Order: sequence, then structure tokens, then C-alpha cells
Amino acid sequence: MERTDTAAGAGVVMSMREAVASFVHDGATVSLEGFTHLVPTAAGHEIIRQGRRDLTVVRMTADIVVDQMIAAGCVSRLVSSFVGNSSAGSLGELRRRIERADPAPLAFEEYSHYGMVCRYLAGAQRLPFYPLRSYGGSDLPGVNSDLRTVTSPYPGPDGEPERIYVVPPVNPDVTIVHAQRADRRGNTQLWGLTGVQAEAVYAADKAIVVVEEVVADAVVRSDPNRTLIPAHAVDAVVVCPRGAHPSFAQGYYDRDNAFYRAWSHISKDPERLREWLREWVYGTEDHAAYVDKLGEEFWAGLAVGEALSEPVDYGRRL
Amino acid sequence: MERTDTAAGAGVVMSMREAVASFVHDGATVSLEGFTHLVPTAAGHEIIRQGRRDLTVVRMTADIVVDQMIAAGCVSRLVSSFVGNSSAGSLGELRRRIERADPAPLAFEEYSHYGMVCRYLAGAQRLPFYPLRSYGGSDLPGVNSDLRTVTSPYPGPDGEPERIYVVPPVNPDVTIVHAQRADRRGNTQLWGLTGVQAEAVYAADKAIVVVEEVVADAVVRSDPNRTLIPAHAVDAVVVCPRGAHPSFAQGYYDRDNAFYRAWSHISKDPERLREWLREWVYGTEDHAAYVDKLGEEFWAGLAVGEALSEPVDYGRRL
Amino acid sequence: MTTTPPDTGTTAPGTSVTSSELLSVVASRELAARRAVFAGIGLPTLATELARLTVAPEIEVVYESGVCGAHPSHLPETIADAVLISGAEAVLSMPALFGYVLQGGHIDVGFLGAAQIDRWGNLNTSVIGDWERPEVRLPGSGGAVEVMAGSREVFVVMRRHNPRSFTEFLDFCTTPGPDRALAEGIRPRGAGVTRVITELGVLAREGVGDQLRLVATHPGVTVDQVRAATGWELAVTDRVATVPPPTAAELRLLREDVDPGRVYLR
Amino acid sequence: MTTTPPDTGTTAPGTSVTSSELLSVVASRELAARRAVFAGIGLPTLATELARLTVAPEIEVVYESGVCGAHPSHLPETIADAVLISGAEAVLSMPALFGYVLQGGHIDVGFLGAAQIDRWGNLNTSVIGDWERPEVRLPGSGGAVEVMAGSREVFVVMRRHNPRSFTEFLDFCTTPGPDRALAEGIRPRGAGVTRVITELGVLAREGVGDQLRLVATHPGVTVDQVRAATGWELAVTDRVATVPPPTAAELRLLREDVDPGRVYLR
Repeated sequence: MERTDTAAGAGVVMSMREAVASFVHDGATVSLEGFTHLVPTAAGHEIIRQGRRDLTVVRMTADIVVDQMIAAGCVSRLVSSFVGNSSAGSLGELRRRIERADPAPLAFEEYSHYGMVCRYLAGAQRLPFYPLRSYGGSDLPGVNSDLRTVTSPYPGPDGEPERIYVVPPVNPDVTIVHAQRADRRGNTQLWGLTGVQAEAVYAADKAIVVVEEVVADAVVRSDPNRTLIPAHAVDAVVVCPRGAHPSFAQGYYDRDNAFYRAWSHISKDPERLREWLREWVYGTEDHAAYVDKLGEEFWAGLAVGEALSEPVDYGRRL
Repeated sequence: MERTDTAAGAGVVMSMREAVASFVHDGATVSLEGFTHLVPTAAGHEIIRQGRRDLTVVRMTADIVVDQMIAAGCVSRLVSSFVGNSSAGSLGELRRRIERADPAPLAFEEYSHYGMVCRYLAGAQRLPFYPLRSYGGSDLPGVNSDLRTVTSPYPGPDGEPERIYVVPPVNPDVTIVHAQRADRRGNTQLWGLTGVQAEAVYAADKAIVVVEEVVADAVVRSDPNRTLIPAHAVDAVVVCPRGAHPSFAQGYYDRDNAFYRAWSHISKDPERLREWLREWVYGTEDHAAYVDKLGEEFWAGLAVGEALSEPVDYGRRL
Repeated sequence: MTTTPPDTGTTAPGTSVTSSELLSVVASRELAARRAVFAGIGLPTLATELARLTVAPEIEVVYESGVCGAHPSHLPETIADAVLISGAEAVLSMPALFGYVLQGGHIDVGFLGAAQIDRWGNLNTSVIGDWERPEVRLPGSGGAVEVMAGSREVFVVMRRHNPRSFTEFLDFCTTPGPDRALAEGIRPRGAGVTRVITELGVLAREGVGDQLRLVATHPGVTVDQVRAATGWELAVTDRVATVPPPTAAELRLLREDVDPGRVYLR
Repeated sequence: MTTTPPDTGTTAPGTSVTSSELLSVVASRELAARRAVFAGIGLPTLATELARLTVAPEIEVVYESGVCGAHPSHLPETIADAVLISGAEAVLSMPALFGYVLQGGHIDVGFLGAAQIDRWGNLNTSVIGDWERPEVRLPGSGGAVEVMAGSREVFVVMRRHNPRSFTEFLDFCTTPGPDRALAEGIRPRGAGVTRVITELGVLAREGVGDQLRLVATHPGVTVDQVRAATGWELAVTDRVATVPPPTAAELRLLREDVDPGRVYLR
């Protein structure tokens, strides 16, 4: 009964350049997810290099890569629940856009984290809305008309009809996530913080999975519960080691906290920000060049030791 | 920064007898979950031994253990989406109750699988309802008045208001699940088919986790993504090897397909069924006695070979 | 009724064709170029595995238990068989399987069975008789309501083709097709049942608004035989085809590669 | 205003007490007998870790990133720090963390910060000025709306106690307490903010319908000083207590066991 695998030609492994050119179009709604961990930075940089325009970016934690994409002129609308440089300070470009429309305005749809999670949940499940116990009394519905209420058809605890807020689905044209590993057909395994990546991929029309490495089929199949994103939901697999820098990949490299702190200063000065983009994004052909430019000594500083999981036994019929 | 563990006395490990006596009361709503895999059979048998009455049993696939609990007089109401002996035939007692109220009626709330999943999702999230794209045109809402509709506050694809079915939350008094392993505080790891166990536990007021083995804290902590049920959601950990028989525990023992086939015959004859209960449930002091009675030769027939997962690297700071 | 189903008398390999073989082969052909298939165990297992070896090499079978991309060491006995899990590409939780995969629209073809089917492809798996006090209590929906609501199209394989199963009025509609959903003002996703494969032939249906029509019969079966075996006034296509019998290659693959132990090839 | 916060001048261990030490110690005491605490990084880290060593040995810290039961090898720098993940008891997805743990009601105390707070414990973390064209765009809610809606009670630790932060009218209400929710007809779960710990003292609030009241001041701080630093007409309890200063034992644990590298003990 062991089956023959599908032909290698059926695989979806492609370069970052090809994946972005194929699936990220001007005017598209693009979700980039990864909650501090596994941020798809390299994909954001390639979007900048290819000069995409008028994107709606959907990302729970709009952080450095979003500030860079905004500064590069790729983004006209942002849907987010946290617009800050982690705990390290501010996003200079984003603040200038929102506070002073400098050098151009930025449309902003503001949510809370769970509001965003629920939008992805509704998107993945193709539901017309998703209910949540947030927003009662908040000023957010006053500035975001997509936060609405429905009345439950079941009586509340006091016997009276119960109202609850709902959010609409988000169905991005393309979702891009970063993960530790996948097989060549896109069965994707990630561990550590897994955030909302599976939901963001299922919500999307197309999905690009960027991985630290493509592994043998047997590795993935030895632990099918670790596959959070099955191949049927993936359109492109891009191999891009260290593609989450300055964020981290659990077990592969640590977070570059110094760069997070530096970004608050870099982004505060528009000219310095543009110089940074010229040197590190436009000035590098691809992420491999960016990695080389940082140098081996730099990467040694982010190296981590080994801490292997204990295996579990899936068993086999005797 | 490594912390001292909480005192051993804070643990929640207890015997099955103690757990059932503490958390399963007459008249309670009891969820037993495990989709063919990891069915909490031993817990059902202990409920029978303790003579619980008037239970509402909530279980997606009402199978052998439910038929046994009904036959033992424990159950007055069943909430389920599949009432059959897997693919092996019928549940004799359940059919007699529903078809002929013989020897007593059984109240039955019928759902589809996803309807049940959504009831658990709403329960776990403490939502007043959960929407799903099922039931339009079905006769089920005609016999189950808890299947209702709401109108989405967002326009549908055609611009018109969109109606969708919803189900109410289920919040069992107690949920009982079976798993491969937990630590002594209840951080529970299961693999293979994981079904709706986490949601059923989070939906409940109290939760009993029955495990094949309690493992050292270090085993659980070597792979925190494998913990599908954290300790904060668990009230009792019961160590009960082979407690899922005749279903299986991936990597521990295989399914007893012969018993599934036999049950269709046993349960067809009320006297034979009662004789089976007398011998195998009332006649055994606890599940260990049931296991012994089956004998080592029997268990050797359900033994499985080893198929270990490849470890993943969580990394450690150098 | 004097219908003699074609060649069901013997199971000796290489000589005549069993009912299971015939239904599996015909169903496998309908899977040409389909990719994601939601299937139960039994005839759908045979059909999907044969299709993988013939018309649909890239087929991915998704099981209700949550398994995607199984590579079983043995023929599975249930949709939750341990051999489907070990070596699989992914195993999903129930919320992910039903919410993201099925309701999310990732299934091309769902296989369903039923005790009763009507001309619109609505299905009954709940009761024979009245729901409150049925003559026969059947298992109920399982995930069938969701397979119908979420799959692009649904194939039904029914061994027995008779007026009790192919009925004008269902005793109970467990699993509605899209026409019934629309009548209630609920927007369906898929086309509903598009193929019904039986011991007598193949019925087909285009989608919303269309009813099942007889499009092909097995060799030796007449249109009148199918009409007589159907509990409603059966629509028949202009040119009813004859189902090409299983080829030697199809039978060899089925018997030697897919189910050499004849677990399902009864 | 001539307020001199108590002993904030020097950070030399063993001599005087820093503001961070004071706030951490006072917050840790409020966690007595609490179990499940939702906390960010910084002062809440110090408070929860000190509480574990003193008044709440069974405390479980849940992080917004999905980590439950962390056993970090180093003091974490963010809520997503890799050292929180390696060796943790569980790491949950965002839907599970927010849906099952927070909204599901498993959090006893949630820690929140804010740019502005009002007398009802409503919080602003979105903007200073007008939302459409703000003077300062702040990060926004993150999960704060959910922490407030889902936790049994919420503690707020604010280093600076002044009328701009403790304001009669929020520039924007990002995160409403239960009173605002009820006014809109939405049923809240928890009590909202029940403790506000600042450089001047402790404000407390019972729950729905109650407003923040000054219940204690640090040694050397007068009620009038706190009134002057608060942007609304501050309610004051009948007998304002004096916060007992950090004990030698508390300070030793904080300095030697919790944060020996003085990462957060600025």
C-alpha cells in the first residue's frame, strides 16, 4: 500500500523572487504573520526590492518589517492590533505617516489582538463573522465601523437577549509566514511560538511558506502532529535560512535585540531610514546577500545551543 | 531564575475511583471525548461501578462505552453526532432505547460532527453561540430547537444580508479525556488523532485527564508544543494504563477490532449485554483488574512496534 | 424485479468482476484530475487508491479523523486506524479539519453513503420511520452534513439500487443538498451530489437546480431496469452510455496492489 | 508640585530602594494566593517572580505569546523570548491563548499598563490627541482589550503618577472596564481594574459601579500630594494606610534571586 510519491515536478519549491513575483501583486491584501517569533522579514524585503505598491498589509504586530515596507512606499493601508517596535520603542516611519501624513497618509484599521485572531479564524473557516467578548465600551468601534454587534438567539445568563461584538473575516490575497521546516510539497512544521500562522494561511487565497530548511519527507512524516500547515494549503515553499532576522527561529538562531533597539533610532530619522534601506535591502540582491553582508561573526553571536525534544512513539503495526 | 516547583501536595494525581467520586455526580452533564482514538472507556466503567444516575452524556461518537453506560442505567440524555458501533455495526442498547423505549426512553439531542465541535468551541471560549455553514435545509433543526440562525451584520457576497446557523455552547460539569501522558500537575500531551479533546476540557467546569503514564516534568518540558491541555485546565490526573481499550492509544497499543465486531452481537441481546457488564465491569474491582482478566497473551496481540518521532531542537541560550 | 447485476456471482480473481470491484473501478475513473478527496473507509478507499495509480496520481485523501496525506503500512480498517496516522503528512484537530479544511473549501470531492437518497441528492442517515420513535435508528450525520456543505462536489456510492433507498421522499433529511439550503435562504458552497454510482449504473447531477439523471448503465442493464429500481420518476439523459467494464489493468491494480488481502473486495 | 517620591535617588543594593524595587514589591504582595497571572515583561516579571518566592508559590504566569508555565534559563527580555519557550510546560497558539485561556476565564489577575487611566479604570494605549490625526500614535491595544475583558481582575502598575496619565477624560478609550461595557449593554466577565500601584501609593476599586479610591500611600507621601497628582477629584478611603516599606527579605530575593543582573531593576 505504500504509495509512489507525486512527481518532483509537482513540488512547489521556488525562489523568494519567484514567489513574490507570482503571488504578491500591486494593490493586493498581504498578510504577514509571526508573533515576534518567525517574522517573515526576508519576504518583506523582497516585496520592497520588487517595488510593490498600494498593498494592504495585515499583521497583528506591525513591527520593523512593516515600518520598512511603509518607508519603501509599498503600503497604503495597514490592518493591525499593535503598531510598535516590540518593547524597544517606536516605529518612526509609521508614526510620521499617521501623526503627520509625512510624507504621505497611511490608512489604518485598528483592532485588538484577539480581534485580529478572530478575523483570521473567520477567514479560515469562511464564516461571515466571528463573535468575541471584546470591545464593549471601547472607542475602537467608533473609529472602525467593521466592529459590529449581533444579538444571540439564545437567552443570556439573566434570561435576556445577549449582544456580542463580531468582526468580519479577513481573506488575504496572499499570506506569507516563516517556519523552521517543510517538506518539498509544503507540509510545514513549526514549533515554539506558533501564533496565528495556520489560520492566516488557511484564510488566504494563496500562501507562501518561507522555511529555514526543506527536509526529507521522512522527517515530516515521523511526526505528523507537528505539521501545522498541510501541503494542501500551501502554494509556494521558499528556502531562506535566517529569513526571520531580526526576529528569531526557535532552535535555529536567537533574536537580534540590538537591532530592535537600533531601529527606534534609525527609523526616527527619515534620511537615515532611507540610507538603511539603500544599503541593506536595495543594496542586497537577495536575502543570501543580506546574510553574507552581516557576516559569520555576527551570526555566531545569535547562535543557540541544542535542546532536543524527547521523541514520542507513533507505533507501527507488527 | 530556575524556579522551585510547587509542592508535591499541589499535584492532582488521584485514583480513578477518587476522580469519579469527586467530579461525576448524579444528574451531571458529562463529556467523554476521544474520536475513535483514546476513548475514555475505563472512566465510563468506573462511572458504571459507582452507579451514577441521570447523567447527560455529551460525546461526538457515541459508541461502545456509551452503549454500556446506557445499559447500566447511568444515562438519561445523550448529546451526540454519531450513534453507532464505529463501522462494525449497531449499538443494541441505544437502539432499543430510542426505537422502542425498551426498557426506558432515552432523550437524544442530535447534531452533526461539526455542530458538536462548534458547541465545544463556543463552550471553551465562553461564547453565547458559534456560527457554522451547516444545517441549511436539514431536518435536524426541526427536531433540535437549539439549532438556530442569526443574520450577519455584514452584507453577503451578493450584497444582501446573510443568514447562518449557530449552535449554543456546551459547558459540561465535567469532561473526561484519555491521553498518552501528563506530568503530575496535569500538563497533558497527546499525539496521533487529537480530536476535540482540548476544546472539551476547556469547555468544562472540571476536567479529568486519564493517562497511560505520568512522566517526569523534564519529558513534558522538552516539548511544550506537544502539551495540548495545560495544567491550569486540569483538575484530576488519573494513571490508568490501557484505559482506552477497546479503542487504542497511538504508540501504546492497537485497537481491539474483534471486540468492536463482537459488541454488535453482545449488545443485540439484552441479557447477554447485562451478563457482559456483570463479568467485565461490576465483576472487576477497577481497570487494573479488567486488564489482568484479559491476560497478557491478549495484550500481546494488541502490541505495536516502535516508530519514534524525529526530535526537534528548541535551542538554549549560550 | 428481475434485474441481474452484472457478473456478481463469483469473487475468483481474473475471472468475473465482483460488485465491489465494479463500483471501485467506476468511482476511481470519476476522480480523474481531482486532487483533494474526503473519503471514508471501504469502497472509497479502493476507489481513491486505484485512482492514485491511474487517473489521479496527485490525489490527497483527507479523513474525517483528521489525517491528511496518509502513507499506511496496511490497508486501514477504520478512518482512525493507527496505520493511517503513523507516517502521515499531517494530523489535524477536529476544529482544524472541519473548520479550515472542509468548511474552508479545500475539498474537491467528498464521498458519502446514505440509507436513502432523493432526486436532488439529499441524504438520510438518521432514521427509517419517524425521528421521535424510529423503526430503525441509524448512526446519524457524523460529518456528512459538513462534507455536503463544504465540498465542491459529492460522490455517493450505493451498493443497493432499489426504491427503498432511491426514494421520492426521505424519511428524514439529515444531509441536505444545496437546493434545500437555498430554499431556506442559506447560501451553500458546493454543488452537492454530482455522481451516484450503483450496481446498476451512474446517475449524474450538474449542481444547484438540477436533479439526478441516469447517464450510464452497466453492460446488460437496461434503462427500464434502473427506472424500476428507482423510487421517483427517474430523469434519463438523451443518450445513455454503457459503462465500459473494468479493464484488465484496472482489475490487476485493484487486486494485486490496492487490496491484495481482499479486505474490501468482497 | 513638590512631591518627593520615596527614596528613588540611588540604585545601590542594600542601601535605598529604587522605584522599580518599590513597585515590584508592592505588586508582589497583591498577588497573595493568586494562581493564574497574565503578565508582560518588566515590572510584572519582577512582581510575579517575587510573589512566587513569597506569597504565591503556586503562581502560573501566562504570556500573551502563548507560553504557560515557563522555566526560563535567563531573565526574559520580551514576552516572546526564546528562553521562555525552551523548558516551558505548554506553548499555545493564539486562538487557544486568547479564546480558551483568556476569554475562557482562566486568568485570575491580568497586568496592564497604559498611557492614560481614568477613575473607572478605563485605559488608553492608542493615541495622545485625536485618533484620526494624533499628537502621538501609541502602539494600541495588543491584547489589552482581551486581558481586561477576560481576567477576573486587572492590576495596573504605573511608574509616573501625574494628571496627564491619571486623567478625568481619556483621549481615547482603547480598553474599557466593565462599567463602560455595561453602559453599552455588553456583559463583561471580570471586575476590571482593582489595583493601581504607582510611585505615590495604591488605588483600589471593588468592581462594577465602584471607582478607584486611594487606599494607601508610600511612607512620606501625603494624601494631598496624591490628589494633586491625579487628574480627577480623587476618592479617598476613610483610613488611608501607609504602605509597609519593602522588607530586607523581599529586597534580598528581588536583588539576588529574581534579577541579579538588574535588567529591570533600574
